[in-house]
Amino acid sequence: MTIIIQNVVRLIVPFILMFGAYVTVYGHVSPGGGFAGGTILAAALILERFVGINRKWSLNKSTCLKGVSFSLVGYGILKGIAFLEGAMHIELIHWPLGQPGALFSAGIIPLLNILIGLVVMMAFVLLFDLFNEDLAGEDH
Amino acid sequence: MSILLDNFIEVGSIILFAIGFTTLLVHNNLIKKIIGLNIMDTSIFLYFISIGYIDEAHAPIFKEGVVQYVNPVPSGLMLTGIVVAVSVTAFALALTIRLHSIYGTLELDEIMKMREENI
Amino acid sequence: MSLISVAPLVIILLLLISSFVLPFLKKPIKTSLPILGALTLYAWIHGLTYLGKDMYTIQAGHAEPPFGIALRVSAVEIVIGLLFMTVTTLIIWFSAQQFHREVGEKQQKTFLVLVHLLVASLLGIVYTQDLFNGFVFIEVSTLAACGIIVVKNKADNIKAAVKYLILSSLGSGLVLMGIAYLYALTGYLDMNYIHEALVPIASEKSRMILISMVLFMTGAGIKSALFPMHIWLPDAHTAAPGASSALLSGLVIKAPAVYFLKVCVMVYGYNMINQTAFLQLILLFSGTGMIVGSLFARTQKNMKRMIAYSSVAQMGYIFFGIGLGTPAGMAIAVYHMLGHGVTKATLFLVASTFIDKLKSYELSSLKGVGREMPFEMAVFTLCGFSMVGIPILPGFISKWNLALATIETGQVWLLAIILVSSVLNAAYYFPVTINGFFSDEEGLKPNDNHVAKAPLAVLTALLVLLGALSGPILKLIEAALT
Amino acid sequence: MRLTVSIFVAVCLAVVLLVGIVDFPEFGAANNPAHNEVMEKYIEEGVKETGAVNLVSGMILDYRAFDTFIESIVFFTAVISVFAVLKGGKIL
Repeated sequence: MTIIIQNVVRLIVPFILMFGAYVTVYGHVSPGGGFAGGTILAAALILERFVGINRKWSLNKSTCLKGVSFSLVGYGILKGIAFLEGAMHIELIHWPLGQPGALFSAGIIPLLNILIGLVVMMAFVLLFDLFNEDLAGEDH
Repeated sequence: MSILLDNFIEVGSIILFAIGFTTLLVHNNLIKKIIGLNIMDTSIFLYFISIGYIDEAHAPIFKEGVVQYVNPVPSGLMLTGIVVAVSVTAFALALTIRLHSIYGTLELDEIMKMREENI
Repeated sequence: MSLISVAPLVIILLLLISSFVLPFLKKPIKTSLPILGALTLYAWIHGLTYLGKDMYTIQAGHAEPPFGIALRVSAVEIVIGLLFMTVTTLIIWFSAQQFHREVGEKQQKTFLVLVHLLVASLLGIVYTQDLFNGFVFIEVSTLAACGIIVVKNKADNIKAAVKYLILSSLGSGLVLMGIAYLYALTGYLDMNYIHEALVPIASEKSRMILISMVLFMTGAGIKSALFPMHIWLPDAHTAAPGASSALLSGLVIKAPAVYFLKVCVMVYGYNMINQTAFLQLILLFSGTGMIVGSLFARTQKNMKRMIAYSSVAQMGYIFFGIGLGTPAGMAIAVYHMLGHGVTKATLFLVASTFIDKLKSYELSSLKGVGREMPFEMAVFTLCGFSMVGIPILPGFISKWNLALATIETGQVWLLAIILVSSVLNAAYYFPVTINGFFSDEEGLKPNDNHVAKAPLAVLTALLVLLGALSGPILKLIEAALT
Repeated sequence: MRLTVSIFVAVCLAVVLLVGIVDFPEFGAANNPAHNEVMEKYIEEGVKETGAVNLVSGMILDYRAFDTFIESIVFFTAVISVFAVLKGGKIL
């Protein structure tokens, strides 16, 4: 890739990441949510990979798989408790709902949105890496 | 006849569904099959979301003073549907990559004809 | 609600959560097998406590239906859930001892993760009361089933998986379209509420309802290998490793059939399905499947392929029971799923043992094998007897009751199909047994004698038990379906 | 030949699905059967019960959370299955 593209991408990727984070974190007060935000985050990271920028902190496959799994474990435990509470008609943990419209409101919904965002982002990046590696291996 | 024009989104999505279904069944190229699959899925999403539409209603984001909102249920369900379609597409593409690296072609009828020994 | 009553939800959640952790363990089988065993025990405790009691719902989350999602627990779900848990545990126990031959040591981890996901999703399909939730579970099960087919990673497996994936995506598209039609008509997704909303408008909107029925039938039929849509099944079952084919044939193709049965009974209800030509369509497809599947099986040379085509014929029996449109017919469909699930899983495990020991796929290589491996051949024979319909075994019970239910509906000529199919079953299972035990030819010698016998023995015991307890089981299921 | 077959199949399927069109609810009408008490509860009590202003977010993460949980598992299943295909069945 030419240096122009690389520099432009270097410049805009942080903004895309910030936008993705915004969409994820504000999923309960504005249009968006974990799935949309995670896709935007993944798009930014895949864009970097496309133009051949290797940052030190860029996610490798093992980190991605760990991220996906442990986000899902967290999600499963958080929501599993809620499911069981509903099924057994008891209340174990009370999550404060807060003022509707504020960032810290709506109980665990923002937390779940962040976890879903992480799952979606890392799963997409992982899929891209796997495909990319396999296709690159075929050419040589 | 007028119902065909009034419900034009449903009619359009059913036609798209038929196109996708046929692409999936009749084409031999795997990539074209996957495209057909996606057309079919998208047409169902379109159909589902058109069920939830209400004329002159607002998007389902709570705002003071708004009375009529669009039905949020189809939107939520189709979010799930889209994720499922993406995952199936990813897996189908992975299989396509493997098939291409084994057989060197994407035409399904040629692949089915080839015996494993001949490779 | 006690901790026992919510067992189905807990089992599904624990299976899913454990599958996220398995990829990071050194010896996943040492964790997976105890988890599966413990959960099976839990399922049995729940089943024995609630079998015969009234049906109840478990709501996942604080909102009750129609606002939230609920799992439905009645005799049908309990028995099918027990079948799934028990057979999976036994299959994993069996294959744990020969992973290095069948799947490969390195692929073991992937295989176990996918099995956990698969079983959880199958249980979800069976238990759920929400149409859309069932669809999502069906998608997970499709992806996981494709995963366990390709885990061996040979060219044949990839080919079979592509065929399966494309056809079953088509099927899920059709199911989703059916859900969309029903949602447009009623505005609910919970099965009971859809039924209540459909009854008043049944005659007014009959066309749309009939189309949705056909969409559900085609979609579930593709996934359950109903006859003209079965073309993916023989390839997939033959190419997959032994444990995977046992899972696929014993469990995976049953779950969409249960979903379809629940849609028929709970969403449309007996009145509505009996008023349309829809049942005749199912009877036509399943009747053809029963005969043609057996005919195809008769001509096969490959052991696994023969058993796979036999599955096509047996799925015909299940859909035939649904197609009768009476509680008795539906109950026999469920009972046949139990019998066939256990039998087919055992047959595939035994067949994979033969293939492994004799290093040959051919049916002809089984000649004289009964003298070298008497236990395996005896298990194979017993399962074959059950398929053919020798009394006391489950196969006989379901055929007998199917015939009775057919006479009850007044379509006596359909008996001919059951008879012809049984004779054809005998025509391809008996020669294997006779050759195995009584052939004078010296067969291939097995290369070593180490086989996991205990799981096979448990499966066979289950099979005999199912036949012996058929009366109460059928009564329980029928009571739940009326 | 292939073109003829494909057009024929497409037309047949579209006609079969469109036979039901006379039964379709009117597009965009507020009194369609799909807009029933379920939707009203989500809209009227959603903000109060879940605290989320985005009603869709509130619905999928609270009322129908079981669906959404399984939905994120679809991703995990796809990732593991892709490992099975492309990495010869080995994870990492």
